[in-house]
Amino acid sequence: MSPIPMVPPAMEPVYQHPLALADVHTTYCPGCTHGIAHRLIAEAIDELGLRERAILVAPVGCAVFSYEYFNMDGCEAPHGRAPAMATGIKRCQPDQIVMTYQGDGDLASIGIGEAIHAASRAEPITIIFVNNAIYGMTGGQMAPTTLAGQKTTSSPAGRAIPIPGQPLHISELLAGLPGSAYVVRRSLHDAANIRKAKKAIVTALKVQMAGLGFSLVELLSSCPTNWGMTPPQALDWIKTNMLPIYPVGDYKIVEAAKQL
Amino acid sequence: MSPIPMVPPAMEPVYQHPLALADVHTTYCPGCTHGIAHRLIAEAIDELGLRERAILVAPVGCAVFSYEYFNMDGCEAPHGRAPAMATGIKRCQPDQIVMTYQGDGDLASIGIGEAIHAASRAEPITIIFVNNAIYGMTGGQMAPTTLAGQKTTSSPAGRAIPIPGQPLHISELLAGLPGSAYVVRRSLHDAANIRKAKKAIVTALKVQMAGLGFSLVELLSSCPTNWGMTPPQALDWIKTNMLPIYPVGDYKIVEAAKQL
Amino acid sequence: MSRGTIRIDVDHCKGCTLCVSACPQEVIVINSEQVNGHGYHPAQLKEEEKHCTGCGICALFCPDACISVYREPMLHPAKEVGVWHGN
Amino acid sequence: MSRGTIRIDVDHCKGCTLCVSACPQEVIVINSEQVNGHGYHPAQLKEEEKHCTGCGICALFCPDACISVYREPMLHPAKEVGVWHGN
Amino acid sequence: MQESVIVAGFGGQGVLFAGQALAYAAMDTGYQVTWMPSYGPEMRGGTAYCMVVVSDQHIGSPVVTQPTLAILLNGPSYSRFAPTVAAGGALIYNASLINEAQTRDDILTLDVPGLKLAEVAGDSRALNMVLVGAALAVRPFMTADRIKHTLDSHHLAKSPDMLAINCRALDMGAAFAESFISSRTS
Amino acid sequence: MQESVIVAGFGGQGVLFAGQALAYAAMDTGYQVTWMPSYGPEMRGGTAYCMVVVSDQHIGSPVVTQPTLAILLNGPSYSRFAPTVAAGGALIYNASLINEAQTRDDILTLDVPGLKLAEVAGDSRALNMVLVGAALAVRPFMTADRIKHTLDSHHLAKSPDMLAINCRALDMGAAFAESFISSRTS
Amino acid sequence: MARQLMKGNVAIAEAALRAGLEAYFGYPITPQTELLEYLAQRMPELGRVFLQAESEIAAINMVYGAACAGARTMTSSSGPGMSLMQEGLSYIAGSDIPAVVVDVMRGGPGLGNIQPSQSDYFQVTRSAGHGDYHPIVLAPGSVQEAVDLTVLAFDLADHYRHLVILAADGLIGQMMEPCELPPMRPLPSSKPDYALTGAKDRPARRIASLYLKPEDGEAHNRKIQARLAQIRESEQRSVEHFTEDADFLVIGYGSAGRIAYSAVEAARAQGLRAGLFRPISLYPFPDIRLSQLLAQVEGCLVVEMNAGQMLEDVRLAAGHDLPVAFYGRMGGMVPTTEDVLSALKSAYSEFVAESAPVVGKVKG
Amino acid sequence: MARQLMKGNVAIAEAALRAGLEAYFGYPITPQTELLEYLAQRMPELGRVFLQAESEIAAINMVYGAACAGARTMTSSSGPGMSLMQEGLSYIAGSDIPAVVVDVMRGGPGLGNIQPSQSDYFQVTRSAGHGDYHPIVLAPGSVQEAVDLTVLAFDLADHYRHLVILAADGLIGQMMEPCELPPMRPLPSSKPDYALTGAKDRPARRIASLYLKPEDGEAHNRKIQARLAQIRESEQRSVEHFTEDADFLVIGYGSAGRIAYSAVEAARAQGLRAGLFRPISLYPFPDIRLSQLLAQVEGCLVVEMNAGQMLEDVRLAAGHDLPVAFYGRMGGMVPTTEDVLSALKSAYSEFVAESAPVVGKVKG
Ligand SMILES: Cc1ncc(C[n+]2csc(CCOP(=O)(O)OP(=O)(O)O)c2C)c(N)n1
Ligand SMILES: Cc1ncc(C[n+]2csc(CCOP(=O)(O)OP(=O)(O)O)c2C)c(N)n1
Ligand code: SF4
Ligand code: SF4
Ligand code: SF4
Ligand code: SF4
Ligand code: SF4
Ligand code: SF4
Ligand SMILES: [Mg+2]
Ligand SMILES: [Mg+2]
Repeated sequence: MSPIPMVPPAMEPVYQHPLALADVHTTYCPGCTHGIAHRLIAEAIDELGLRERAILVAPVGCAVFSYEYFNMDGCEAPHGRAPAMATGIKRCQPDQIVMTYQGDGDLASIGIGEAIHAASRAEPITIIFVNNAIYGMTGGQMAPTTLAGQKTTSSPAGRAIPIPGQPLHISELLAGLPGSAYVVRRSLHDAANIRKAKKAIVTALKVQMAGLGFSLVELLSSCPTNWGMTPPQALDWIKTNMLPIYPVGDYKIVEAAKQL
Repeated sequence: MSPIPMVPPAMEPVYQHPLALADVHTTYCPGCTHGIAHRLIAEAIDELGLRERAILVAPVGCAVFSYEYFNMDGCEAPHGRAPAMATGIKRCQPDQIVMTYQGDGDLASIGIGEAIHAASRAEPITIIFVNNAIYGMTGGQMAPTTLAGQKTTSSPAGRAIPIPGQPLHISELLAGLPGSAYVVRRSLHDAANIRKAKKAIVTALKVQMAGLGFSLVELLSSCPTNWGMTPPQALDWIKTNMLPIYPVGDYKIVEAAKQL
Repeated sequence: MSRGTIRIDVDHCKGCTLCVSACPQEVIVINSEQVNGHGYHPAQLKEEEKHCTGCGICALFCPDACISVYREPMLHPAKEVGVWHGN
Repeated sequence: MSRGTIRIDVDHCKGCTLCVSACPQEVIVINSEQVNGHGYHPAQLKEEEKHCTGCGICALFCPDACISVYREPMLHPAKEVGVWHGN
Repeated sequence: MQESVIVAGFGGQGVLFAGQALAYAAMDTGYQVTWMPSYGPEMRGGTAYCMVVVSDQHIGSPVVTQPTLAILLNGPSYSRFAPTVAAGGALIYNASLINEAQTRDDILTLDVPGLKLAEVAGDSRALNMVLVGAALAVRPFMTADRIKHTLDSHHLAKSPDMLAINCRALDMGAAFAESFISSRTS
Repeated sequence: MQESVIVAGFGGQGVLFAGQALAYAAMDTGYQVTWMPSYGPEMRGGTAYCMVVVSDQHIGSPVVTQPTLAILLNGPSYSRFAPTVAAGGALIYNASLINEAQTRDDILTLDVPGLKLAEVAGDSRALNMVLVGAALAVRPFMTADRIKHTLDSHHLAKSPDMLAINCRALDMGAAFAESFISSRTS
Repeated sequence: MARQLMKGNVAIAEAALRAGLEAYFGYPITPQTELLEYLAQRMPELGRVFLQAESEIAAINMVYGAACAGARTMTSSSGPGMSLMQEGLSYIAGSDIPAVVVDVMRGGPGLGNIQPSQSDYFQVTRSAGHGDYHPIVLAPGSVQEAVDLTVLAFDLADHYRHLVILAADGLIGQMMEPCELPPMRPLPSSKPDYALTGAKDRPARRIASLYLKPEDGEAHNRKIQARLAQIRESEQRSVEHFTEDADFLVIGYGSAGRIAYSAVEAARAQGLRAGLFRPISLYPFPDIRLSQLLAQVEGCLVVEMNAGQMLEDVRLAAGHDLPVAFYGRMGGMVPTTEDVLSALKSAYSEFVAESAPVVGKVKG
Repeated sequence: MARQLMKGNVAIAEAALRAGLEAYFGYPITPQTELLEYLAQRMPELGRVFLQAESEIAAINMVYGAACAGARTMTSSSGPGMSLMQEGLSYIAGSDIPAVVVDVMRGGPGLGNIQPSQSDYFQVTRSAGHGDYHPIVLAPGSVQEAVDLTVLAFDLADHYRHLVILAADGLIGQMMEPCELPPMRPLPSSKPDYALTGAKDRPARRIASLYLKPEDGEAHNRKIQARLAQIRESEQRSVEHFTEDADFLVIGYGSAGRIAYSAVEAARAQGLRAGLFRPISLYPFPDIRLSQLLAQVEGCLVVEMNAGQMLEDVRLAAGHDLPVAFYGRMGGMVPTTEDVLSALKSAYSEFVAESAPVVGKVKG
């Protein structure tokens, strides 16, 4: 831990760096909400006491190093294949908590097959799906989740509809599969939504702990760098542009999960 | 053409071998409804006068040779990749009619990603999806569409639910995507359903001709060989076992397609 | 009921019996005496019965498209099945 | 309203301003004089103002988890944000 | 000693099984042996076959292109394999399904009324064993008794009944072949 | 003649552009030239840099490990690249952001009050050109005029205004460096 | 244990089980499907993990995950499926963890056919994905060898924490031959020290193949290359026959090697002093022993079921001076003993000075 | 046309356009992404087909489809993406249709990193998927060469109806250099005779790689091998410098080759009679000319940005007698001129009899 100044003796800590979060400098751009997503995951892991049972599968994407960013076991999948890798881990260690962390390029584009099949198999893993409507890592190309008209480096004139098609709605798609137990969309653009996002992550992990099946939390996330905005502007953009297309909500909560 | 005995002069032909169907001996097992699906496609092509504009992308599966079975241009995709190949063809020749013919292993298992993305892109191609709840070609292994409890060579104790998961419902899944214009399920188990299947194929092709987007006709089909039944028993099995799980119906017909 | 008949391309027939079980007139049988070039016993119309109506159901089922259907001319030619490839 | 304060791990702070714009009391600023080891101007609490309520909103937003929040003891400790990692 | 055998017929005729019976028996006899099936889509609706090589020496390829012994159960396999039998080899075929005129005089040809004999033995499915019995009478690299013993000891027959029927079928095939041979040599 | 240049700083400081201006000018001059950026996730939030090799001969690797000229715009790039400057080379840095004590005496070091000069030139964004101007004064393998001409002829500046500002910035940097040199040599 | 008549695919599956296979993931493809089908039955019986993946890509990544979890794990495939696994193979190799992959080769390129072939020698020995590495590759020439090498594959994989490919072909996979199985090993009671099992009472562990800085990437590659150097030194394996007095060498692996054996036997019977060298490890290629043998003979013949791939390794071992002939069949064609014998005889008479046939003595 | 300062990736994209690229399908991956991004802008402007695929697998199969439709088509990628394309590449090769693939190589194995590397030499030259074939592989050593070879790639692809891979690396892809672009070619007015365009007024056409019978599979493979033999005969390409009087040869391609040039230049300046051989075609490897040169020198040094892959081709050409030294950097490390020079000098002094430096004359 880097030295943190002394606490005024008269006060009690109400929030500190989560234990499950490694104390390292991340490669994320300033204000990128990948960082918020990480923090929420770590808080959830701490809260549920899962740090010593958890195994994270990192994606290829800006979160490629995320296996370094948590104080827990981790590994890294080829682009899009995290759900398959997580399946291999979970089947061999059914008592451990296996999570993937995936971007929208990773999960919705190249890895949609693995995601669908993991959900369809009711694979008891938890996916944190970070939807920032763009390929962050490679410099801002179009993702399947890119909005209509959105300019990216590979859709310089703005994403045309129907070619190359409407944005892909992952939560809606996976919620439709009988194997999914908990599929919700949350957003990281304001305090209330961040709190709800955290809660959803906790619930998703509980769903896995209870062996109810596949769980996924989609997080609307920012990419100030490739959107060409300041971090606060980027949060606004989520609210103004992404929320109407990707409404937050509970897309699938099986009965047993409601009790958790 | 192999010699066909003379027609009694007093009668008129009401049904003859479709022009678009090649006059060759197919590799299909006796009574396999892949053959019926082929015939219906050929009839539809003939009816719409598309033989000289059509390009078929064959799958890897029992229909691997289907590019030989039609009197039209054809090619063959790697296992599951027919929608990508069809996309390549269609984008280069938007005026031609591009179809894929795919089994359930091909489309629902290894190729689900390509199918979803083609649908999501509103790719104006037509997929004939032959669902026989099994991998025919390789000798009867479990497919994503295999029914709960169904014994296959790779689920010898019967397909267990939830592991490896519920059958995957392709029409329902693809109908949910905004890019799909026409997605219906039909069956090949009796006369009425065969007639409806043919009609659906005609409509799907019309949807493509009208440039309305992605179209798919799912056909419930038999595999007497790997189901271990006589061909008539296999038709019964479709009716008794598949229909309740895979109801025939119109899963998506966009407004413009209803006019066709 | 109009009279009809069918012709079976015995070379391509695989003896699958789908036409046999589908024919409402029950006028198709498998000829277990005959073996075609692919080793199958082909289907055959029990010609002598003359009960074929030319309804075309058999052709609708035939996976190998080896049945042609013929019918006595009518005022309103029926078109339930397939395209008309005559003349 | 209770009194609180925050501590910012300036080393890990990337100066993204999310805490600045989130703080309801508007008591966080970017210190454009200071540059940390990674080249960023870190955020800093305007200590002199003493208006921090310890509400934790800033920590909720911080993508780099570099804000610790402290509050005067209360009867019912609020737990809106995160886990309690004290003692 | 090397015997290269092809057993071929329709999928349901038990040709793979007949080949395996030969292979097991050869192993039990102490021979080197390989059994190689046709596999993949080729089987579908067409001809299934297997190739068995039995030798007292190392076996190179298990693929048989010129069988010294062909046991053919249906027409398509006859058309395909009859011309490939090695000169001096033997061709045993199921006359119940195959009625072709044999023209080669460099091989021994034996048409066995397989179905009829199998039915007499007790089950038409024992057709394969009738032909194996006949084949071993003509090419006696193993005895029919060895096959019987093998079927028993490796539990290859589905039931004691089927075992008995198979044994009878082997004998009937052998008897048929022997009468043919004696008729020929006499 | 071979000059191996590194230009480094934050993403927004125009370091890639500064390198390209050098490269275009070198091409126009008739030199061989390569320009190589840092690329990929390394850029993210960290240091962006590019490497320019200018030579009158074939250029082997465009990767510069020991720059003869380093133009460094921020602290992290200073920590990273200052120690790599080749002996006898020059290190030009932006004193507005970097305040480290320079310890090497085998290279020429010049701390330029980049931001201040750029603001004087008309736009803080012209910081990069201030440093380029200073650098070329110290390592005169090309003239600042050539850069100006290049910015113009290849339409590298966004507007006539920016062009003018950039030209002024180049001059201010050069003037600053020259006064430094003369102060040193005198 | 008594000899059993077993199909190669099934024998490999059963041998893997007995060697301690804990988790199998696979996707059907001819001619290896029986392997998957057999394990579909047996693994659940033993309470072990069997899962039919949705594709070969998923299968290899499930294997990757299982290997990260410290399990003895395996997949199997053939040509097109192996191609799809290339990325995953490279990641596994880049992560320094053990895994076993069975490749039952068939005719290519493209969909090709399902007949036996060795056309993927280059793919398995040279690249197996992008990046600088080689898997260990073992090539069985009989069902018995397939059994033995399967066990060895797991042991080598664990010992070196390296990827091992069992490179069989449709012939080995499909044929039945008598074989003896190894005893059933008990499963290990503890996990290896790299396994991701949850960071309980120990620091967190990470498995990845990412080395963003080229210096780190190079250091990691050096580690891999050092391991490969040790493998080249310690794990060369081959079998030879009739080589003692041979003046001509036939070289073939796997099915081609077993067919070549019969040809060499026949050549000996005809008085030709031919010998057989059959590489068992394709990587490391057994060039130490081969070079010795090549120094002794006047020429050699490489036999493969492809257009000449191992041929390159032999030519590397042979240098410029020794004549190297090649006999290859492609696209699923299997050479007969006679084919190889006649290639042998013509090369022999061309290369061997004293090539007038002498009646020699056959010995094994 | 005036010289322009262009990034390799962009230059390749523009050159492809001008060579008549009708349809591009790709997926982002560093260090080739600018190629895709540039075409995202330019192709629609020209009314041509640009589509970002959902994966490299989809991209290569879209290319496969476009090639079947008779279009000049291309994709581009790097290590992990190339691995994913292996199956599609093999299908394209098995179907005898033309396509161009640009591989901008980076450090491996696994995710590795995005720095320049040549670690996929084996993958592109030896396997490129399963089955018996080789793509034509061209390796540019500068942005200008990247432009020129892109045009050549399309021409060779069309001429031979064969797959062509332009094997660049991160250095070529990312660097800007002055270059001259070719003129814009008009697009062909008619489709090639294999193109699937609808069976109008002609018999139906079929494109596939399936040859179920091994005899057919072999016949098809023989056709491919015959084509490859012709390619080996006609399409060997290389560049050489200072070779006339060289007694020592440095051999390197692409970026390593350009760096080696500077080292050889420096060695000459120091009086060493070193020469440079830079293969342009990696397949066919230019062994005809190389063998001649190797016969003339006393030793050679292979320089690669990998663990020694082309090294095998050189050793094949060199035989046993000529000493072959190797200098390689891995995992994304780029050698400096000094690195190569010192490797050169130590090999030179070891191998070349008369190695006391004589002051020689530098010439290009
Ligand atoms: C097989 C493969 N293809 C492409 C890449 C290049 N790549 C790295 S990250 C990425 C996209 C990341 O986007 P996303 O998943 O949305 O994550 P983000 O960076 O936006 O968080 C791509 C295409 C790769 N590493 N591997
Ligand atoms: C990449 C790849 N994996 C596996 C195979 C083997 N294979 C051929 S067909 C098939 C499944 C076919 O099943 P389906 O698509 O349902 O078609 P069906 O035969 O039932 O009509 C498989 C797995 C292959 N050819 N290529
Ligand atoms: S590029 Fe975008 S998604 Fe990636 S770290 Fe930066 S801001 Fe976040
Ligand atoms: S295996 Fe099944 S699906 Fe395939 S042709 Fe035979 S019956 Fe039809
Ligand atoms: S046409 Fe109708 S009545 Fe005649 S044979 Fe066919 S099914 Fe029977
Ligand atoms: S349906 Fe067709 S193939 Fe089947 S028996 Fe009747 S005519 Fe023959
Ligand atoms: S705790 Fe609340 S009041 Fe205090 S600095 Fe943070 S956001 Fe502002
Ligand atoms: S939110 Fe965190 S990283 Fe951003 S400025 Fe505030 S303290 Fe720094
Ligand atoms: Mg993203
Ligand atoms: Mg199927």
